[in-house]
Order: sequence, then structure tokens, then C-alpha cells
Amino acid sequence: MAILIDEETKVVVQGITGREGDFHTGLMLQYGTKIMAGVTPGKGGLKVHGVPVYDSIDEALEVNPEINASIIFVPARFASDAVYEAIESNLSPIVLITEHIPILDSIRFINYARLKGLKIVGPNCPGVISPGRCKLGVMPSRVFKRGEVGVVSRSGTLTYEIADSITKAGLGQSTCIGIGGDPVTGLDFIEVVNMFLEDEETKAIVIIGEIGGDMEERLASYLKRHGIEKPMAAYIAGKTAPPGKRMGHAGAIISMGLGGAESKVNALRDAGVEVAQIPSQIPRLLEKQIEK
Amino acid sequence: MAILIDEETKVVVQGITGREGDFHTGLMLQYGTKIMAGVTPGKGGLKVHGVPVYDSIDEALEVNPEINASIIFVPARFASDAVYEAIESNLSPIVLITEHIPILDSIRFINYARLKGLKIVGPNCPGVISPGRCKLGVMPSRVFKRGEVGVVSRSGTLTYEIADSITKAGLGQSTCIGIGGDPVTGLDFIEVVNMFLEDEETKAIVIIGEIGGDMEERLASYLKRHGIEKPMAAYIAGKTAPPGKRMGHAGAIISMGLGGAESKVNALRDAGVEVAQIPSQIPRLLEKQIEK
Amino acid sequence: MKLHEYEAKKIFLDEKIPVPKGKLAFKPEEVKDFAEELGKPVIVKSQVLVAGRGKAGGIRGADSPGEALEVARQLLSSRLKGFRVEKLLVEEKVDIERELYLSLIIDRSGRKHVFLASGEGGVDIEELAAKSPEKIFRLHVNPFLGVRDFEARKLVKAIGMRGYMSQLVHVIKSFYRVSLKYDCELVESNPLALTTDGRIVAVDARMIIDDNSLFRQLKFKRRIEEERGELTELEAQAIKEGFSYVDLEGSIGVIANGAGLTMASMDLVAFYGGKPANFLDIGGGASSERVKKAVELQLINPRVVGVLINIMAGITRCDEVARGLIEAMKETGIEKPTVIRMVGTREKEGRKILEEAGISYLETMEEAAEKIVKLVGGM
Amino acid sequence: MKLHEYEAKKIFLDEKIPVPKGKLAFKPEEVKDFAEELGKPVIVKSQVLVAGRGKAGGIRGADSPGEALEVARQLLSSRLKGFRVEKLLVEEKVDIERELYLSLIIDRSGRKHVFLASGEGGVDIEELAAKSPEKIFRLHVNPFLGVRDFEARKLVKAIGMRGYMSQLVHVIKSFYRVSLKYDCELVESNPLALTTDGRIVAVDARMIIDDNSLFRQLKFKRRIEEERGELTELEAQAIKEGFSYVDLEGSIGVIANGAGLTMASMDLVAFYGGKPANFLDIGGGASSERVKKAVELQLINPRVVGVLINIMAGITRCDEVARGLIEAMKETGIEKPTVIRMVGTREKEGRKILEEAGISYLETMEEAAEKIVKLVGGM
Repeated sequence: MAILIDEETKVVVQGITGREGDFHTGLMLQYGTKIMAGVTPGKGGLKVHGVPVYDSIDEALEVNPEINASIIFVPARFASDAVYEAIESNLSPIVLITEHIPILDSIRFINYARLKGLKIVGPNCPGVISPGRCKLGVMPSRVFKRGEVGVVSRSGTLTYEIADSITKAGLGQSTCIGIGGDPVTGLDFIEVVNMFLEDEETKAIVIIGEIGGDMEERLASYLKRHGIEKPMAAYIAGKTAPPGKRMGHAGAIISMGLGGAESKVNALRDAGVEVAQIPSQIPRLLEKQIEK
Repeated sequence: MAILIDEETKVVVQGITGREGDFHTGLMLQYGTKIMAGVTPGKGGLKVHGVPVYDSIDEALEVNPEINASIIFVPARFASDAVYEAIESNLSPIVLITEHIPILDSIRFINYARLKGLKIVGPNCPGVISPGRCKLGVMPSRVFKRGEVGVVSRSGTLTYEIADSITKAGLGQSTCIGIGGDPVTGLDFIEVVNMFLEDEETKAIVIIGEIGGDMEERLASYLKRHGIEKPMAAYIAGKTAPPGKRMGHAGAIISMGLGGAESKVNALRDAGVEVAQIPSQIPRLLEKQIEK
Repeated sequence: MKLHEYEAKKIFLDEKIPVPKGKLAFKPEEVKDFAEELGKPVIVKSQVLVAGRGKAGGIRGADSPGEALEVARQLLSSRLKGFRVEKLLVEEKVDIERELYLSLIIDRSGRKHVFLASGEGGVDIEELAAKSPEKIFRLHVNPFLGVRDFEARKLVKAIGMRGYMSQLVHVIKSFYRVSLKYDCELVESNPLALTTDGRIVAVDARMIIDDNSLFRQLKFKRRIEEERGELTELEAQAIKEGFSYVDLEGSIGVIANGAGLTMASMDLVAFYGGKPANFLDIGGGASSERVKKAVELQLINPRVVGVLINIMAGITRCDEVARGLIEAMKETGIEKPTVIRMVGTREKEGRKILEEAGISYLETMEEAAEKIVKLVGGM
Repeated sequence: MKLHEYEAKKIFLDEKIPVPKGKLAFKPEEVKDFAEELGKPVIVKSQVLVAGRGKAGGIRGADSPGEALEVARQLLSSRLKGFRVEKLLVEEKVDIERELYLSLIIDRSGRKHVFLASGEGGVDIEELAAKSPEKIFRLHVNPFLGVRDFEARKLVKAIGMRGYMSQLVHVIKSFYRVSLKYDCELVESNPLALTTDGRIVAVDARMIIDDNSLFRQLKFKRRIEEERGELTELEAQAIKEGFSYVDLEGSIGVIANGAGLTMASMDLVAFYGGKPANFLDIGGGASSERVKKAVELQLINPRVVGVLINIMAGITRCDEVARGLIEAMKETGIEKPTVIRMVGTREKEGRKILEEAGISYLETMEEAAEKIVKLVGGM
């Protein structure tokens, strides 16, 4: 088992004919992801890396009713529509790579997906990978190895960095999820950590947070109430970030006195989570707990 | 048992300080309806017929957490807001007497209530009465008597007329519901008939339809598929109505060739429902079936 | 309330839905001038709020300004289904490649807006629905999210117009926006045309505004006060008095309280062999003053030879009804056979008033309907 | 992007949210003229996009036109937190009975808009939230239905302003309407004032527009091109080049790919005793041209004494990075200690390019950060 995606995941790529969609479709196919169809309105009839392209998800589903997940590479101004199309077809997860989606749109489609019980990963995220089984994202495959550590992160490259160190330490990952760098995301830390807790294959959990918002603090207070059931280690980026400035991600901003790294580190430590000072400490912190 | 309302129904009257709200609160109290509170924004602190008035349903619920239903007499332009307030407090049924609500508003709050699993009776309706137990409406009490006939209608006075004839025939009613004369209503015939079918006390069902829309036809095709499990009789008003004209009710209009009385009568007869030519035939049609 | 074609097209234009170049004209010369300005064939369309203007001869083409002048003169001196033609819409004649149908209405059973679209427009949509229902495609609109592009695209593809995707998606989304902005019961274009040069143009435009929304659609509130459209004089008068009123073709005036009961009363008149002259619902809780007005409307109506009054009194009071009836008879001085049936609140008091005035009353609506038909001889 | 107070107040006025009578002025004389026109005391407010203008002396009162002239002269020749004051908003002085707080922000965890309101306004809301959180009341907005009156009334009652219900409900609903219309991350009035004559007036107004919405907020897109506000020159330049860039106070320039990795690189510099000079995220898949631009921005920055480059290459290619680095060094001719760590896609090719140019590289980001700090001496 892994969480969210595995060998049974049958994928439609929305925006498959765009530069990014095309490129990553190739890489995902190489990785073994079961991509059944692509969708780009008006481009129905084409093929991309041998994958048939349709005008709509409905048409893709007619031919491939087993499709159950989507990854979206559609540009920001058309992305909402793509998300709604995936929602109305009951696909889950819907992995939304697209960056720069207006937050008003995100708020609405995320609430709608949640109402319907569907999971959106993103927006503005690297996607999900269950190493060795399925990759629904843009992460470099080589740093991941099948294993027992679940990784959840608000960041992209920093996640690859830490996944790499986990792999090199011989641990490997069950599933790695980048939930996205926007202020409002489809999934939050508490939800993903809970999925990892329920997943038998996952023996340890890594949380990669950053400044902005209070998602880490909320996870901490949740863990404080429920206890730490599996080994956990965290890293928080942005200790040297100044208030009031957006650090790349739309969500990475300390505002109204909230969202600083210190508060997050302290809250997690207070809940009993091992927090790394520098990224490379993560594998050791996990090993220390697993050995016990 | 009855359907929708009974002795356990604890009511808040929204718009209790208005002319209609005040008047009918008095009549409902006389009938024995358990009115716990009234709400009129800005009038909190008053009493109407001894019933305490609050600024909001929340405040009424603080004092009377057992309130579980609402009746609304708020003028059309403020009625939507009152409905949403009742919905967010999870009251059901919400009996919406108000006429002349824009259909755009009705569409939205009715869909929202349905999403939340709550029942709206109306808009533009006389309400509901379970004779001898509870009256949530504006109907003249004296024509109703506790009994075994369930009555569902799109009309007001015509319902009283037919209920009166049922009472005079010695049958009485389990519950009478005026679903409202608007094109879009919270409940439709199929839903109410199903409630009556599930209600043990109800032994026979009367349907009072009228021109406009296809609610009667849909009930007929539903009954055709599911069979007629209890004695049923129907009356359809508007056989002499011309096309393209609204006959009083916003919903009573034959348009685009649809909604005429003949189609409804034929569909119901075709499904095996006894259809009265004139209202006074209803009791006889019921007796005929009950005797069998 | 129905909008005139020129009113609907003005709104379409504001919302960037393409319509033919056109102008509203009140005089034949204006029509001629505009035809000259355009320098091409025109269509002259009577602006009257009745259905089927085309079949009734209210829409005419003209190839030259001179012909346009003549056509305009003829139309402006004509009547369409009884209504005087006072306004004309002159438009450029559009070269049509294909006629489509698009409308946005309210689906009662789905409790949502629904688009109806067809690749075969310009025809009577009722007929098409009856003959070839498979040629009409539907799109239900989520009331919280509106029309989404992917849904609109599906509809466009269904009617075989994939090659004109973005123009048609724009029109579809604009219809919904119009519907929300103006509280519409109907937004329709029939035909919505594909022109020979590949544009999508709303050659016809119809809108119906929800009367219940007029408190917030102030522009239309004013307009409805000026022109009710498609109403007979009696209807306009009765509606002004606040009654629900519809003119019918028979001879027996029908007054009742409540729409369902009034319809049932009409139907009873017919059942016993008579013909109802109208539908007059006095609503709930009418005062004697209002009852008087209602009865007067019947008495002064030359087509009404007898009156049936049917009151099931709840909030309405029988004494008020009786008093109103008597006063109306007294004030108009008109005597017509009148049958009254009246039960419920203050029944006893009401009966007493009638008895003192020598007016008889009945117990059931069936008896009353039968009696009035007998009195007027089933005309 | 942040709007100026005068811009936000213009929008408030359009949306019928009351604001004080005011005028935007660029010259002292305009301020004087408006003060004369008003004939009452005025407030002169510097229009600069920094927080805490009041405390920094950028907002001043004037009782007479002469005083207004003098105050305007002083402000227009001053700098506020490093920014030149070029525009002033002159307003009538409002007689305040009570100061309230109202804002509409986005609640990340609730994934909804949320109103914050307090009966105690005019104070630093962060302080109030820390000291007396019970004085701040919240209202979450249903994303499909918007703010409903009954909810707004509850909020007004909570802050003890039941007596001014309809005015405040109007302001609350208008805030949400503004927020949807202009894609706002923040709509705030602090203070929202109750005047001595019983009116509710937005004495201050702040708005922040979601940068991601600028493709549809075209008015603001133009404005952001003219004035980025609250950015240093280097920030403006880097953002123009399309980088995510933030100026910090240290001496080591930080370049990485990805926001999280760039922050982690900054943090590592600090961990090993150095101070980051900035945050420069080149994003994913940068070409050698872009890498060159990024490195140039560091080399020409006089405060930067050393540069750390940290690349975890996925879509990005190490050879492109290496080439960009070398070209930047060549073109600028500026030599500063530079440490590069580079792994991933085309690592081998990239390393070869660096080796040929005699530039050393490291394997891990920790080593790299430690080394650059050593090289520049922990400044």
C-alpha cells in the first residue's frame, strides 16, 4: 500500500498538449504511470507519446472508463475549469501542478471538491509519487526509492533534496506529497499525516514546512491531542525570512505577526516532533526513532 | 404518526412581528402548535401572543435548543435571508409562506437546503397541517380533522375545499401539505407521495394539481414504474385555462406547449390514479378504493 | 414580463453578444434613413409583445430604402393579433449560413437553469421538441457555480458546432450572466445564426423577466408601468387593481379567492356546460372595498352576462365579501345574474347581510356553478 | 499588490462605502486649496506603500489652510521608511465617536474568506489579537453563497453596534463584494469610525490585490507596472526579470531553484554563521541566459561579498547552470567568492564545464553553505 496513488491509479493528463504537459507525460510514462488519456479542448484526435488526446474528460471516459485520477498542467487562467471538469467526473486525486491560480478560484473549487469528497493535491505543487509504483507529478524520479517513510511538504525542490537524503540513508519512501505552496491548498498537513498513520506500509513520517500561515502549528496541536503514533521528523524553511515579504511561494509570507518559522519549530517540538536544524539531519532523526 | 410535523414539532416563527406573522401565530397557538420563539431582526425582546421574540434564530436556540422547525412570514425581498438562517440552524421543515420570491433566489436556497438534507415547504404556500397535532400554516383549522387521508396540493383554498369535503365524508386527514404555487418548490409530488406511502397512519392519498410544469406527469410516470400501493385520487385545476397566461400562481402557466391539464389528467389515469372531474368527487373516489 | 426584441438586443449588445446592426424607429422616414445609411437590404420588424410575429406578417424584408419606407408605412398602420404596431426595429439583413437555437430557461423538476440548444434553429422549437426531441440538447446549470467552460464546450460539440467553439461558449456564458443580472425566466435566440462569413449573431432575441424580481430590477419596473404588453385592456385594469386576472372567451365572470379555487370554479362552469368569461382571483383576506372592485369589473364588462362568486373563507371574511358585493351592485346600478357561494370565516354574518339584501347563496361550489350556468342559459 | 489608501477609498466610494471627503494632491497648493474649499480642519496623509505611516509621521492634521500648506510642504519633501512622499491625500477631519475595526482576509485553514471585526479599532490589530483576542470576532463566508444578512447582523451585534445595524451590514456586504470584484487578499478599514453624528465612515482603507489575478484585474496590472511599491530597487529589477527575489540585510547572495530550497539555503548560511544578502529563486527549468542574469544581479550588488548557488536539478539542467555562471562572471568581469553546489539532471556535463573553467563545486548544500561563510569570513 501507499497513499493516494498506486498501481491501480489510471490517469488522465489535462493540458497534455502544452509544453509542460507533454514533457512530463513522457517522464511519467517512463516511470510506469498508467496514463490512459490526455485532454486538451480542441485537440481531440492527437496523440502525445502515444497517449490519445480527447476534447473532454467525458470523451476520455467513454473509451477508458477505468480512469480514476487526473494531473493538470493547464495554464492558470483556464485551470479552474479543468479542475471542475475533473471534479464532475469524480476523479481523485486531482493533482494540480499549475502555479499562479487566483486564490478566489482556488477557494471555490477546493471547497467544492471537499464537498464531493474528492482530493485535490495543489495547486502550485510538484505532485505525488509512490516510488516504484506511480508518479503523478514533476519530481525527478531518481531521488526516490520505494521504502517506508511518508513525506509531506509545502515545497518542491527542498522535498527532492530531503527525499534524496532519505534514499541515500537507505530508508526510501512510501509516498511523497507536495501539497503546494499556495495559501490555500486542497490537502493540509493534518489530513496527509492521518493518511500516513492509517497506511500500514508507512513506518515514519517527514514533514517539510515553511513560513506563512499556521498549518504546522495546527498539525502540532493536533498531534499534541492525539499523540505521536509513528516516528516523525520535520524541517521548517525560512528561519531567516523577513516579515511582510513573499518568499517565492504565494503562501510563504509572515503577515500580521503570524507565520514565522520559530513559532512552527516550537509548536512541533512542543508536540514531541523531532525538528531538524538543517535538512541533512532528517534521516538521522528518523533512524534514531526507528531504532528505539 | 403523520408526516413532516407532529406533537414533537417545536417551532420558531420568522417574521413574527409582521401583520401576517402576528395574526397566524395567534391562530397556530390556538390550534396547539408548539411555538417556542419568534424572530424579527431588531425586534428582539418583544413578545407576540406571549411568545418571546429574538433578533436571530441563534439567540432563540440558546434559550430553546429544542426548536426544530420554522415557519416564515418574512416579506419577499428579505425572505431568502430568513430561509438561509433557518437552513444554517438545521431546522426542518422550513415552511415558507411568503409569495413573490424571485425564482433565482428560490433556486439557490432550495438547492442548498436539499444539499443539507433539509425540507422546505413552499415558497408561496399555505403550509402544513397534521390535524389535531400541529399546524404550521395559514389554513382555516375548522375544515381539517384527524384521519387517514394524506393530501398534497399546489394550491391553497382549493385544498381547504377538498379537505372540507374529505372531513364531511367522515374520513379526515393524516397530514395536508400545500407545496406551493411557484414553478420551483422545495418539495414535489413524488417526494411527498413517498412520505405518505411510508407513513403507516396514511391509508389513502389525494393529489391536487394544476396547470403548469410537469410535476403531475412525473408523479404519474413514477407511479407507473412503482405501482400504486395505497388508494389515490387526484384533481387537476385549470382545464379551461388558456396557454401563455399565468393563472394567479407564478407556476400556473401553460408554456411552450407544456403544462396543460389534459396531459396531467391523462398521465395520472394512465398510471392508474383515479382522477376526479370535479372536486366534490374526491371523497367518493377514495371510499370506492378503500372499500375494496 | 416580456421584453421587446429591441430591448433584449440592447442588453445582448451590452453583454457583448453579437446582434445585427439595427435601429429602433417610430416613423417610416427613420426606417428609410437607416436603410440608406446601411446601404444594404434590411429587415423591418414590428415591436409588439405577441408571439409569432413572423407568421402574422409583422416581419418584412426590404431590398432598397424606398421599399423599406413602404414596408414601414404598411407595418406602422397595421395591427398584429389585435395590437397596434407603434415601433419598428430596422436591421441589416444578415447572410445566414446556418440557423441554430439557444435558450436558457428554468427547469422546474431539476430546480435549476437549463440551456436548450439545437443545431436546427429558426423553426418553432415546440414543434421541434415534439417531432425530433433528439435534436435538442440540454445543459443544466449548477446554481452555485454557474456555467463552466467545459460544460459549454460539450453543448457546442453536441449541436455540431465544434468549429465555432469560442464564439458559442461566449454566447452561452453570456446568456447565463444576463439571466442572473436581469432575473430572467427566459433568454432565447431563435435563430442564433452562423453567418456566411463565420460569425455567430443573435438574429432574434427574446427575454422574459421574472415579475417577482421587479423590486430589484428597477429599470423594468418603470417599463412595466408604461407598457404591460400582450394584455387586454380589462386585464391591465384588473392587474392595476392588484387582482390576478385573465380574460377568457366565455360569458360567465368568475370571482374566487385563491388561484386553484378560481381555476376550479372556471372548470366547474365549463363542466356544467357554461363558458367562463375570465379568471379573477381576489386573493386572501380581501376587504369589502376590494370585493366591490372585483364585482364592478365583472358588471361593467359587456361580455359578462352572469357572475359566479365562490369564496372559501379562511383569512377572508364572508361579511366583507357580502358587503362588497352589495355595494358594487348598488353603485354600478347594473343588474346581472349573480350566484354566490360562501363558506367559512364569518359565514353566519355574511349570510345575514345577503339575506337582508334579498340575495340568495349556496353551500357548495358545484351547486353554484350549475346554477349560474342555468341562469345565463349556458352561453 | 498593495493599493494606496486613495486608490482603496476610490473603490470604497464606488461601492457606496462612506469615506471622508478627500482629494489626491501632488503639490502643497492643491492641499491648501482643498482645505479652503472644505472650510474645516483637514488631515494630510502621505500616500506611500509602507505600513505604520502614522507612527512614522506621515499623517498630520491641520486646522487652517495655511497650516495645511505648511504640513503638505514638509511631507512632500520627506521620506517615509526610505520612500519619497510624492502624493498626499487631503481629507476632512471626521469627528469620531467610536473607532471600530473591520477586515476581510483569507482564512487558510478554513479555506474561506473570514471577516475580523472589533468594537475597538484604530489600534494595532496584531497587538489587539495578542493581548485581547476575545475582542476580535470572526465571520467565515460561505464560498458559494457569500455573506448573508443574518450573519452580518450577528457580527455587528457581537461588536456591540446593534444600534447601527443597517449601515454596518451594508459595509460588511460591500467588503465582500469588493473582495470578489477586485480579487482581494485583504480589505480593511482601521479605524472604521462611528461619527459623532451617527454615521459609519471608513476613515482608513487598505486593500491588497491577489497578484495571481492581475491577468483579469487589468486596471491594476497597468498600475503595478508603473509602481511596484514597497520594493527596493534591486527587488524591482529582479522581479522585472521574472525571478522571485527578496532583499535581506546580510552579505551572502543566495541563488537556488525553488522557493523552499532557496529559503533552506538562506537558513544554512545563517546556521553556519553567515548572513544572507537576499533570496533569489530562479524557478524550475532556467536557461543559461536566466542563470546568467541571476548571477549578474548578485555580482553587481555592492552589498553582496560572496555568492552561494544551490541547484537541485530536476527540470533544471546542470550544464545550463554552469554555462550561465561562467558567462555572468565573464561579462561582468566582477570577481566575488562564489560557491556552487549542483546535483541532478546533466550533473556530469555541468561539472565538466565548471572544471574546464576552473570553478570548484560541492556535493551537498551543507558543505556549500559552510564554505561560502568561511570564504567571506562570516560577515
